[in-house]
Amino acid sequence: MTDHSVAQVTKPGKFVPGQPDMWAFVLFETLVFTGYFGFYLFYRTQSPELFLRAQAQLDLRIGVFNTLVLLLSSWSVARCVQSARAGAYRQAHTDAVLTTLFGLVFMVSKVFEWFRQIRIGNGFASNDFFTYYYFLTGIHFIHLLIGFIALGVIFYQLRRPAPRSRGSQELVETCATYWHTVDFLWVLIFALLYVVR
Amino acid sequence: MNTLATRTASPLAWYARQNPKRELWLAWGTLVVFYIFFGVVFFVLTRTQPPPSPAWDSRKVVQWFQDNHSGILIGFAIMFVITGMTTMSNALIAYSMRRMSVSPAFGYTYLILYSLSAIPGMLLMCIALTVGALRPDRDPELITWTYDFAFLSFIGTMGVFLIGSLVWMLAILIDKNRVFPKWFGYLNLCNALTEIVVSPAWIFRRGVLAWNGQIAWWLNMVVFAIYTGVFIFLLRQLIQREDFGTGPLPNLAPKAAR
Amino acid sequence: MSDIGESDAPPPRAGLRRTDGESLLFWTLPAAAIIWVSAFLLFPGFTPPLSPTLSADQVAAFYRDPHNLPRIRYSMILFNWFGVCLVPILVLLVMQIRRMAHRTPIFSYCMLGCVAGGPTLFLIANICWLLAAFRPERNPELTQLYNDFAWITFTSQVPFLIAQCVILAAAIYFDNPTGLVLKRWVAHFNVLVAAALVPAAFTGLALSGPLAWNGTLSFWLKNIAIAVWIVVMGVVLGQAIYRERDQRALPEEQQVAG
Amino acid sequence: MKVDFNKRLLVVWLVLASVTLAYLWIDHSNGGAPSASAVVTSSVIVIALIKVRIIFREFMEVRQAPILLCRLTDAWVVLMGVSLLSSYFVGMALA
Repeated sequence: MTDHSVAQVTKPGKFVPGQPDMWAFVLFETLVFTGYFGFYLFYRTQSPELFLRAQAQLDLRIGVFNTLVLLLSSWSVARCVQSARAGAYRQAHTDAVLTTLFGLVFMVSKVFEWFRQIRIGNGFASNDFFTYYYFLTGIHFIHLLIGFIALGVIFYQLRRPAPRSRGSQELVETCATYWHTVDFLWVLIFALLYVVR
Repeated sequence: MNTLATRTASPLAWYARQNPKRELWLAWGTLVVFYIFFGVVFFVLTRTQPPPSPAWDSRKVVQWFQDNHSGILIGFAIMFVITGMTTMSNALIAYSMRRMSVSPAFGYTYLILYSLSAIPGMLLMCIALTVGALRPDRDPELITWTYDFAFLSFIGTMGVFLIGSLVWMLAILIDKNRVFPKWFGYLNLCNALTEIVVSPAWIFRRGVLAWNGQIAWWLNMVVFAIYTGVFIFLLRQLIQREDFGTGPLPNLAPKAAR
Repeated sequence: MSDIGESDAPPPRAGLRRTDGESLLFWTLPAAAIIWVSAFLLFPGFTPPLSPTLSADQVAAFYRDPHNLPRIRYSMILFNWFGVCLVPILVLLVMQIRRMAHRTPIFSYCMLGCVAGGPTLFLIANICWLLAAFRPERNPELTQLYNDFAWITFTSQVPFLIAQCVILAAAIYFDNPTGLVLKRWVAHFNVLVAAALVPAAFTGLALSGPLAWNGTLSFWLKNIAIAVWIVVMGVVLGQAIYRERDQRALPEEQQVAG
Repeated sequence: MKVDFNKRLLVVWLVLASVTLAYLWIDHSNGGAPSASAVVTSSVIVIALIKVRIIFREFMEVRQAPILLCRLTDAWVVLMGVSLLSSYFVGMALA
């Protein structure tokens, strides 16, 4: 499968970014999350009052801030990929640093939000809404932590000595694809936890 | 030296007659047979999968034990006979890692992790439910105790499978011998993540995250079933492609031309 | 373990394996066997085996009996110390499997997978017996529960014992018949022992009769089979180890002479 | 060359950010005590999926990918939409 993509890259214009294998992961993991979301929406409709009341305790502004930060990180990692492809490795490195910083900001603000909720008295088992809240944000958080490992791979590849192989660029794209997945899953989680009524 | 000589001189004819892959095929066949037995025992015979509810009171639990009395006792007795088959599947998977271009440490780690896994992952449950079903006249409180012990030890034991999947994933992703496609490495990650999702079963007695919940059990079971089906298929391909060399595994003959 | 397990080694892996100390490990077996027999005879629950039909109060009375209590504790502490003594012996068997003419290390991996399983399961039973004896004044129902756990685990947990017999037999059947490391009859014998262990897995089905945990099949046949296996395999293993040592000594002498 | 690709990505980010801010507006226009609303829910889900599709096409470069991947990701967006909306409305019907 891996050399498949290399074969296609030679044709100008059309190519799969990164390993096609990573796309299999993205699509599969998206299906799993769709399952989580489906159960959440279904059970939300079974006790709408409880969910609305609990949801009112979330601060939409923090959610929006988190989303913007993660979108920024996605933007910078997309720049990183394009810079690396164009051979501008210094630029790519800067973008990867930016991505890491945005990721860290997201992480810190997420932890801050959890602490805030726990202080108010909303724990994992407090009520159904907060169970979903901690579950979805938590499992996303784990994906984010794995994302930092992916960013580490990007740094490692960008630091390699000058004539970089096609495989190196492919790995950068693969890891970027993973990072974007973390981003778009958050976009969905944010919409479903904070804004849905 | 004497025996060494006899062992290397005459056996050429003997080797030629043997299928060189017969040990691998034996392991693969055992793996398939084990999962068939596993499915029949857990889903049909004992009715422990899908699991009954953790929200039941002790009266209902006792009733459940009564309804499934002989199924539990016969089904798990079968498991006690055949659980050793898992060693074959673990050995085959460890072997797949030895065929890769990675350190033997990966294969051995997997082997030890999964040798451990049978006890908390399955046998404790089988023992506890057998004890629970053994004396229907036992105090219902104690029967409920064995019930909780059984299902939580079975469903809530995650670490060995989590780390095992991650070790396999890492080996696949850094392997240069193309033993498995990379997407299967990532599928290992999906499976590992579902092991994390199971953990709230220790906290909730009802809802989607309870041990019989739609997320903690059903969704994860679907992922696990896909994962298992895929690795059984890929192990089969591995054996077909095996050339007993140390370099990259050759592709299957008809698909090799691209 | 590193290089002798390489799958790419030429089939008859007659080897440069280091064997120093194997005979030392081997001679721990008779010592362990003596301790096991004495612990077995010391435990009042084995002579004769405790009946599963006893009521909770009778079971509690067994543990409360001032004659029994110290014997239960000391025998089980002995088992707790020395129950794992079979591990080095099984690993020596793994070493013998490694010498066989196999293409892959599958069988030795399987055997390694079995090594820890049997002792761990026995330790679970051991702990339950010791727990029951720790506070004999406990509610009789609870003492009975511990007792049930101990006996069911002790009696029905044969999966890895069966597996190790079957794997050893298969490994011998797959060996090169012109230069067998272990004789063919050893394989037949192991199959027989494995078959003798199977009924014990079904002990949960009956509280009396041959299948009950004090019955002819589940207790006597199973434990005699294990004892015979240990004795016979001890002799076979000892012979194999000393034969290998002699073979190894021979070329060295030739080298010195040359 | 650098400017060329960065500008497009920046525009994409601005679009995504403004759509995100639109949520604040939806939230405000709903006003007062929060109440269950199928209209808000479905529009929020649809907007989120549009954002996901933009991320797919622009950030993840599906735009330049072979047609198969384009179709697959689009199919996935539709699939997510159908599953989420149907679990919501089936839940409403059963409640």
